[in-house]
Amino acid sequence: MEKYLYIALFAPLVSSLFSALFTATPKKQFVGIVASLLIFAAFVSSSILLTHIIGGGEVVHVELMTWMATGDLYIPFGFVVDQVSVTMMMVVTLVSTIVHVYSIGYMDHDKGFNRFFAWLSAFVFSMMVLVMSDNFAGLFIGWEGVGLCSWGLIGFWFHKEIATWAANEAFIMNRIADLGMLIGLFLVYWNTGTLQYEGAFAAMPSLDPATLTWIGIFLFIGAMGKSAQFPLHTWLADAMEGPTPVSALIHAATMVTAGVYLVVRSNELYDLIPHVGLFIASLGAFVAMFAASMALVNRDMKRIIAYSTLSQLGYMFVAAGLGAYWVALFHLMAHAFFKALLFLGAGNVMHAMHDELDPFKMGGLKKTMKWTFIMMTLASVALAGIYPLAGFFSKDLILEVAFVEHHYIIYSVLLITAGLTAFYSFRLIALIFHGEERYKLFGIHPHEAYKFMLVAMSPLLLLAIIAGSFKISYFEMVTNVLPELEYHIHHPVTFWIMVIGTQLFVIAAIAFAYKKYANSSVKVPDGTSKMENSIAYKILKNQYYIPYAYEEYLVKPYREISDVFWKQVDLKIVDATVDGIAGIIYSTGEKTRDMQSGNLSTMLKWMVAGTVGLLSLAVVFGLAVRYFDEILAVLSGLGV
Amino acid sequence: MMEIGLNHYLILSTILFAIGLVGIMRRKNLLLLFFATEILLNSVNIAFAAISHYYNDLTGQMFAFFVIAIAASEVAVGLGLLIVWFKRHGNVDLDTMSSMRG
Amino acid sequence: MFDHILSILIFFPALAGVFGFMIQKESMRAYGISVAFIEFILSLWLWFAFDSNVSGMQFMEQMALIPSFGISYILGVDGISLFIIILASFFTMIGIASLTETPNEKNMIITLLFLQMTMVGVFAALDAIVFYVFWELSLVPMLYIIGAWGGPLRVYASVKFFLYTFMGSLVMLVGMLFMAYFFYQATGVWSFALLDWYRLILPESFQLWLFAAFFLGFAIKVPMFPFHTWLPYAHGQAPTIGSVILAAILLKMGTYAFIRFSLPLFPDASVFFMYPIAIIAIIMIIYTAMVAYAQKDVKQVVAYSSISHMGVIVLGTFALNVEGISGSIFLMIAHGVVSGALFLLVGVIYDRRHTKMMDQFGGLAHVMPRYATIFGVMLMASVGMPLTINFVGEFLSLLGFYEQSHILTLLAGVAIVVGAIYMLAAYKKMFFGDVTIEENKNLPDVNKRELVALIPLTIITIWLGVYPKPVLEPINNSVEAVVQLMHNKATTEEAKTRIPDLTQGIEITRTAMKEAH
Amino acid sequence: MFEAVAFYLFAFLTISMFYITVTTSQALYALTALAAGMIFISAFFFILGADFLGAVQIIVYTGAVMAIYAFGMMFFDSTRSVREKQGNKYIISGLAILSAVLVVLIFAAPMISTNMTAFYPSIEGAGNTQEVGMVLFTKYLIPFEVAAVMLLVAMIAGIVLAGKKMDLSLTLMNQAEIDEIKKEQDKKVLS
Repeated sequence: MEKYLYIALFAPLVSSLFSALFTATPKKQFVGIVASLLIFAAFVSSSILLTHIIGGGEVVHVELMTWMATGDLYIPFGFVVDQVSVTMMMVVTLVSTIVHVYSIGYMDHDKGFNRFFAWLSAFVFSMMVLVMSDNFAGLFIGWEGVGLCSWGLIGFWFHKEIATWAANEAFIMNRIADLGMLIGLFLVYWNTGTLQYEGAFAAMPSLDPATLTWIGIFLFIGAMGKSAQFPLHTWLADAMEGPTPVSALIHAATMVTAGVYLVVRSNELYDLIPHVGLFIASLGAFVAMFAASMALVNRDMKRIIAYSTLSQLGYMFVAAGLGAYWVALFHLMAHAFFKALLFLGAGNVMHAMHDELDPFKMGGLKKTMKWTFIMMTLASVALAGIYPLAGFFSKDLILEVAFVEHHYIIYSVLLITAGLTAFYSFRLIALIFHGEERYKLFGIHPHEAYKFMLVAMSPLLLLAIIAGSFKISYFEMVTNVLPELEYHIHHPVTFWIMVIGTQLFVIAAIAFAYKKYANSSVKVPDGTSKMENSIAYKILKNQYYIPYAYEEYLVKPYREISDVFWKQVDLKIVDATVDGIAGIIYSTGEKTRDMQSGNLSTMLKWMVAGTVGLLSLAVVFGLAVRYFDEILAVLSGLGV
Repeated sequence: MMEIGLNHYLILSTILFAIGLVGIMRRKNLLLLFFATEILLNSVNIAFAAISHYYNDLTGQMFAFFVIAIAASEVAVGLGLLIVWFKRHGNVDLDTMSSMRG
Repeated sequence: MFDHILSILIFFPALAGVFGFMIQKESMRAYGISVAFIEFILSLWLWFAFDSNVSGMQFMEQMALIPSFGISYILGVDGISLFIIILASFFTMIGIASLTETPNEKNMIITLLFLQMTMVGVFAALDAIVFYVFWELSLVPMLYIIGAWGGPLRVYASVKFFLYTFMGSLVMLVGMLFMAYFFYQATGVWSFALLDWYRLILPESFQLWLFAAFFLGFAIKVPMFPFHTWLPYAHGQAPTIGSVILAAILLKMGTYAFIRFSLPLFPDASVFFMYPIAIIAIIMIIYTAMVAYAQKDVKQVVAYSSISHMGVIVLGTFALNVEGISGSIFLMIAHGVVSGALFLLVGVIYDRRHTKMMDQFGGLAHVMPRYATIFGVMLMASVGMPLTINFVGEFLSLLGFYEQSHILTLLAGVAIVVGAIYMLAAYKKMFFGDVTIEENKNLPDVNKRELVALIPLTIITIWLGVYPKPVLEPINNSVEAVVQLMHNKATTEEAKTRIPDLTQGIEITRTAMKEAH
Repeated sequence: MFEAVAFYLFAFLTISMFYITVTTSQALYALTALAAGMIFISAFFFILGADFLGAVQIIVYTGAVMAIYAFGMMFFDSTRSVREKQGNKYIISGLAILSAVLVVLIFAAPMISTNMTAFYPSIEGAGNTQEVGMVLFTKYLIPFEVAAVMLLVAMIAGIVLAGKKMDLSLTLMNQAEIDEIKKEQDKKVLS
């Protein structure tokens, strides 16, 4: 089994290095194919490992070599495949394989074709390290690695100012969170003496709750950055500047769920500190609604999907925070499938529309892009949580969890959000695929994507439909390592009322969206309509003015303070002090140079002055010596 | 007041020495500077002689004697140099002698 | 022959430098490269022959110079100094190999060889006076390099560099003399030998004063805030090779000396001054990182980033435990490699465009993809990306200091954020966007000579990031000895608890730490 | 009584003469005042019973030194008034007085406080000149001889120095000739 572990882990690395060899050369089709094949190999290995684990096999645990060892610190490159990590491996390798294949078509005309695959595979490798590591340090390697690849891929079109800006923003914001994570690691190390999951979690129950709380908080800060939770969420929407496959892979399916993975992985820790868990759940519920509200009015196709991702991450954190780790993981998996599908569909639309992102400028695309239309609609249905698609099983479960745990506020927030989700998802679908063909005004001739891209997407479609049926077997597998909590609403009537009520609510939201946006009267908004001028609309449109506030109250002051530090403090105070001291010495020399002017009479005068000085010294010393005892007596009298 | 003691002589010597120093410091003409040095030497001579007298010791007088000898040779050599300088530069102004500029 | 390997390592380049005067101008480069190469091979041999299980000094050499004052010529290396010596010979080699067309190339190479002698001498010396002599001598070649081959402000920069560091080291010399005097008073024998001094336990009040005297000399060299202002000028004016060696090796003298002198000689004072120094280090980290962000000259960005990283090194050193000190030594090497590489990279673009202003670039990734890639790797190493060399050092340093103070480490950890900010901003300005300036459109990518220098550095950056063990292990052994020595010598109660006792295992210190909270 | 009157009188005279010497702007006045001051100083020597020294003072100073000065001044344009230095008077006089006081203090203080015994006490019954002769030719014989040699050397030096190019007189030459000579000398100096 270890062989498959190594293949799963290193095939992406090989793929990345292979593609990197050709970065400086023009586009080569085989680079994409080889990369896809290698990632596929990783996928196959992961599947074998999955069957192994499902079959009740041993947890695969290898230690490759020592990484750092000094003092009492010992960090190996250790990898573990257990029920949790194998889930993630499956998600990661499956989605990446599909995205790799898809990208061969999507990046067809791009100059940086080879470079794209190098970065993409490197990302897969980092993600694999992240999920497979058996210790926090290895997790951190992957954590930073995906951050780096995310930077490289968001800023992939580096000639675009906005893309590079978004890349830097994502990287720096993640770094802020990583600092929290790092501190969390330090706390773990100094309190438990190890960074291995096994040892650390075993030692945790004996620690005092305050320390555990701090560990929990700092680790969660790390998770907040990667999973773009409030207030570190702004980078995710901006990250949509990257190529769409990247958005599908990194900013929907895998990297952003790393935070959830971390919380799930540390379930033993968070079980000990339920108050932190409650905080996580509350924040998750807040973000779910907060992000959904911003998605309502947005006019950028990819950003809408990004906000929906953010919202779904909120759901996952609710589940994880409330202790339903397996539910969180299950939703993570289901979400990865339908959200990646949604993004890839959006990529097809973008290609067809020549990178136009405003859904109001599209409309009626279902005729030309039939398959994309079907896929995106089904993905949206899954996202909305309609029976029997994947979203229903995972999302409904989270609602149940909140209900069963008696967190009714969280429950109602999530319920409303579910309605909002359905609304904005189908608003998007309606705007893109139904109604008038508004794109004709802009002279665009849409076309369906390559066949093989659609074929590549089909597994996702399948999974988005059927993933819910894995629920029972998945539960059995993953509860080997995660707390075994089944959530049942005891009264069957309550249960059915809830399920059916939710379904009806969601369907109503979909119907409303269709009614409003699928008719032929939808026009490209020109900023004059009443709704567009309402305050609520403006707030939502400007994302609650949070990016503006960050720019205005954090970035600008930082820039200005930096400038002040350099120009005022460093040059005018610190350096000027040094130069001032040097200047004093220099000018003293300059002034006293007169003594040496060669003018004899001046020199004579100085000679006399010097004689006077020396003579007075002689007198003073003579007196001091003579009256030494008296002086001593006086001084001691003064208390010296 | 009426009894003249060693202190009187020493005070006189001090005053003369001071006058000599003033001369040294304010004179620009090298010749007049030489005059001032003569005053210094003489003021010291007075002190020597007075101490010699009041302590009944001839050493002071001996020193004064040698001081005079040295003064004489100094004048001889100094004036010689002065004349050479004057021949070359046309003046004996101290300010023009700035070849020792540091 | 290899009984005197250290003497050979020190004096071979100098001797070769003297003979260099007789070499024809045209063949000077080949001569310089071969000398530096032999030196590098010798230093590698040193590593090969080094027994990493021994924590003490190896390859010791001893010869009395002035017996009446106990001044002897004593050399030796341990895990702490070994790698810096190798790094010094390595950088001299690739420095000469990648030397671009310079006027008076011959003199430059001879100067570099002399500089190498002083660098190796500093790190191998085990006698305070010999150490001091090499320490001061190292200023002279650097003064020449900046003053003779530097930019328009070179005289100001070189004089500032020289006087500033010289002043600090004079105070250090006074401290050394006092130390020897105390030794004489305690034992009745004069000795400047470091290993003798290690045995001396000073009362705390003496320690404080002596620590302060040594500190000034070292702090200016590091350079620690607020003594850092000579560095941007020196870097700004120095030619590429000067900056590379200055950043890679010369700055390390200060932090190395902290570990070699300050910690084992004055353990109580080290504990006493730990917080003030940590605060200075944090100011260095954050403040200089912000200043770096404000720079318009890419070389200044790298220069200020050096100061920022040196802050982490100082912090790790004053963690006073094995993790922190090992981390800081490793970070010295890491920072040497990375900042050296960054300065070389800046030199590459400077050779092509004769400007270092970032607004003159933009979009370079289009025209110089290989250059952008290598720069990117080094950039990521500089911001402490895991699996690069810097991360190991930074992680260990911060980890070590976390045991001493949580809040301060949190503040110091801001390094990884602010470091990313200025580096990414600089990278964006230089490489991203469209090529807007006409001269940049046809810039040649890195050539073979530059690759000779950059490729090995890139390999080291990643190799030691993935597998730091061969370097970390010898460091660890020697550091353990130093920490144990400090613990044994500590007289105050606080120092005894702050500095871990390795013979009793980690558990006891940990409980003691918990009680302290 | 007589001693006191004589002391104060000559003290006043000496001080005023020397004061004129250092303040006057006419070189001739200064020379004359200096010569007078020298003679008045010899009066102190007589009062103190150092007859020989007084005689030497008059002969050497007023006779020889002043004469040399007078001859020396012939070379210079002594009728011209001397330009004074523009210095701070208070600093100059303050410094002068201070240093004089200090010198005297340092040398006189031990003498006044401790009882000194004479190395060469005056010999009873012998006149001053004899006494001087006795000491000078016994204890101070070698210094005396050295002084003699020094005087000889100084004399020769004075002659050699002053005697160079005696055939030229700058006062009688016109400016062009002087410039010519200067140029030649500059050449020599430079080479």
